[in-house]
Amino acid sequence: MSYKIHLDVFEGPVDLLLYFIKRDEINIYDIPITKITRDYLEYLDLMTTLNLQIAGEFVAMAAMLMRIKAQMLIPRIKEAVENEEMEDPRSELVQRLLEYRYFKEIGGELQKLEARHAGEFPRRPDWSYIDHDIQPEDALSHVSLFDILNAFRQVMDRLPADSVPHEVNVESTNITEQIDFIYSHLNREPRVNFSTLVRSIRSKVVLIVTVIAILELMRTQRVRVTQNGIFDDFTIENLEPGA
Amino acid sequence: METPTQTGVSLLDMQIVEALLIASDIPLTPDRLKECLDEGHRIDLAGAVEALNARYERGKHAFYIMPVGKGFQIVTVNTFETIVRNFINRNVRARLTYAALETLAVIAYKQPISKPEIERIRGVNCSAVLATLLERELITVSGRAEAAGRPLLYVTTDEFLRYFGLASPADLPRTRELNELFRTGEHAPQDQRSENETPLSD
Amino acid sequence: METPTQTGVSLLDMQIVEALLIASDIPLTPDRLKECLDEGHRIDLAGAVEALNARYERGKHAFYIMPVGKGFQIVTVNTFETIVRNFINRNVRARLTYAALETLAVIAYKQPISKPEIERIRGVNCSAVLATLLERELITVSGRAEAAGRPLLYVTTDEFLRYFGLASPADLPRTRELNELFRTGEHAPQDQRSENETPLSD
Repeated sequence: MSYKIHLDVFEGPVDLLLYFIKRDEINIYDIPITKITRDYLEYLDLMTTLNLQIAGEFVAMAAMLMRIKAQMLIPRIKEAVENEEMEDPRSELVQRLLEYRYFKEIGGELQKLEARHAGEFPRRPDWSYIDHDIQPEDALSHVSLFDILNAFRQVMDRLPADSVPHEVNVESTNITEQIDFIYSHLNREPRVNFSTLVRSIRSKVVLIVTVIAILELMRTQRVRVTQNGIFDDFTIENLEPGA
Repeated sequence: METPTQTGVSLLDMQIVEALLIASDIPLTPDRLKECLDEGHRIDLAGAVEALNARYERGKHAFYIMPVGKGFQIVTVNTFETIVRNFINRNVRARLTYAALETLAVIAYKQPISKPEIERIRGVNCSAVLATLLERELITVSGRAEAAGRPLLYVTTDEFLRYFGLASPADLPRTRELNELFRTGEHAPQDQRSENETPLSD
Repeated sequence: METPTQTGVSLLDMQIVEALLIASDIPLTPDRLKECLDEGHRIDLAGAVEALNARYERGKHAFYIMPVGKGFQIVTVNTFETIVRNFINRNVRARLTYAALETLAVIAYKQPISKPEIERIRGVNCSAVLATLLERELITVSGRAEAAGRPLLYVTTDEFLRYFGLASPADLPRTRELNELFRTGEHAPQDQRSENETPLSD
């Protein structure tokens, strides 16, 4: 029954193993691998019974435990380990457990520090009494790489769905134009990467129309689109070279 | 605050006013003070300020509470104006503004890029910001565009790389990386559980 | 500052330090202080801070000077957390989740560290947690790893030190020596939980 209480409090598989180790007062350097594997799998079963989704990392850990268990069962390996001729199959796991436990403890210490200091607020001066033209709300006290990327993202997000009025004529396009645009690339080389194709496109509308144009070319089998991985760039291949 | 106050304002009330004045960069007005206090708790703001100022003066502190409009704020005494001004010029005035950061970001990711193109992307005039960035040597002119009017093209400098601790412009984070990072984060920063339950994709 | 200082720091020097601390929203470091002083004028910053803090405490002030990294910053005492939070509209800023604290611990000790490495240690996906920590400015991107895929590297910030009241990364709670723990291929000592409890430096 105690499992149920703890069902959703584990940060991950390593955390779960540490729970068993603490509960059963197991010596972390001499883990009874058969027992802990059984407990672990029972826990996964329980999660399944309760229709809880088992994350991939829990499954990966189960595989690791079973592999270690199998190795421990081979008598020759067992003997070699005892004679210190061979590394204990459990050592990688022990290392992970120790490392994780270490950071878990520090996390707990940080929580205590947070409780002590999160209620302390730093001085926030208004410099206008010294100089009227300093606007603290605009000035960035520390700028990191992350800030620069975030700024870029915000500018790009702000890029109008339709550009400002006087640019509409330049920006607005239609599928035919974008098909021509795609062919302007395909006439130079038989294949073009999507990322290369759209590199110069700065407007969301044009981008969307370009994608529609590619779909149209695919539908009419004038191009073939291939992709290596799910999140990879894709390649557009001209099926009618010279057309 | 060694001795009890003589203005009838309690030590606690004086501390509350002092804490708010220290932590805020906008003036503390009676209305704003009232909003922070528990129902029924009233503080005589002007009285508290008077008592605090008396102590600051007696203690020869380097700051006092100055009335601003209907409110109050903590400022340094003018004996130290020169040194404070010097500090602000070096450490505050030299800061990048958000406008500068945004312009820098556009140049970093789209370089080489012309002013008309930067302004098209940002949607605002960028002359002053470009001047600041040039002056701080975070950007430089690399040549001229082929486009009409042959506008100057801007690129980031070695100083830019040094400032952000980059080995090369290729080390700039990709938008994809940020999107990936924020794909789940954006919707759940306050939520205790959802923060760590996403399974590993690999 | 009713009585003369006992730390050997003059009243004027204490006042200068106090003025700069009041006028600054970033930690006052020895370098930043030195830049503002006249040629030949030296101030023992740590000594001045100690003397000032003694006075603030004796006077029951609502603030004190906290060491942050290599410098010092004025912060309000936590007695007034709720009221200050109300005033500066940061009442939505929740405490960090356990996942966030644990991730911060990993980054603090292993910095600069990439996301895959953090996930290897924690055993779970960390995208959402990293987004939260970035957004709260407790960590930042410092560059890229040389490893395959050149992942972004994360480090803790000054805000991290301030948030947890740490004077420097060296003051992080240390349950046992990292090197000893992660030394591989040697016979590990028996489980030594009791050795972990080295008290916090403060």
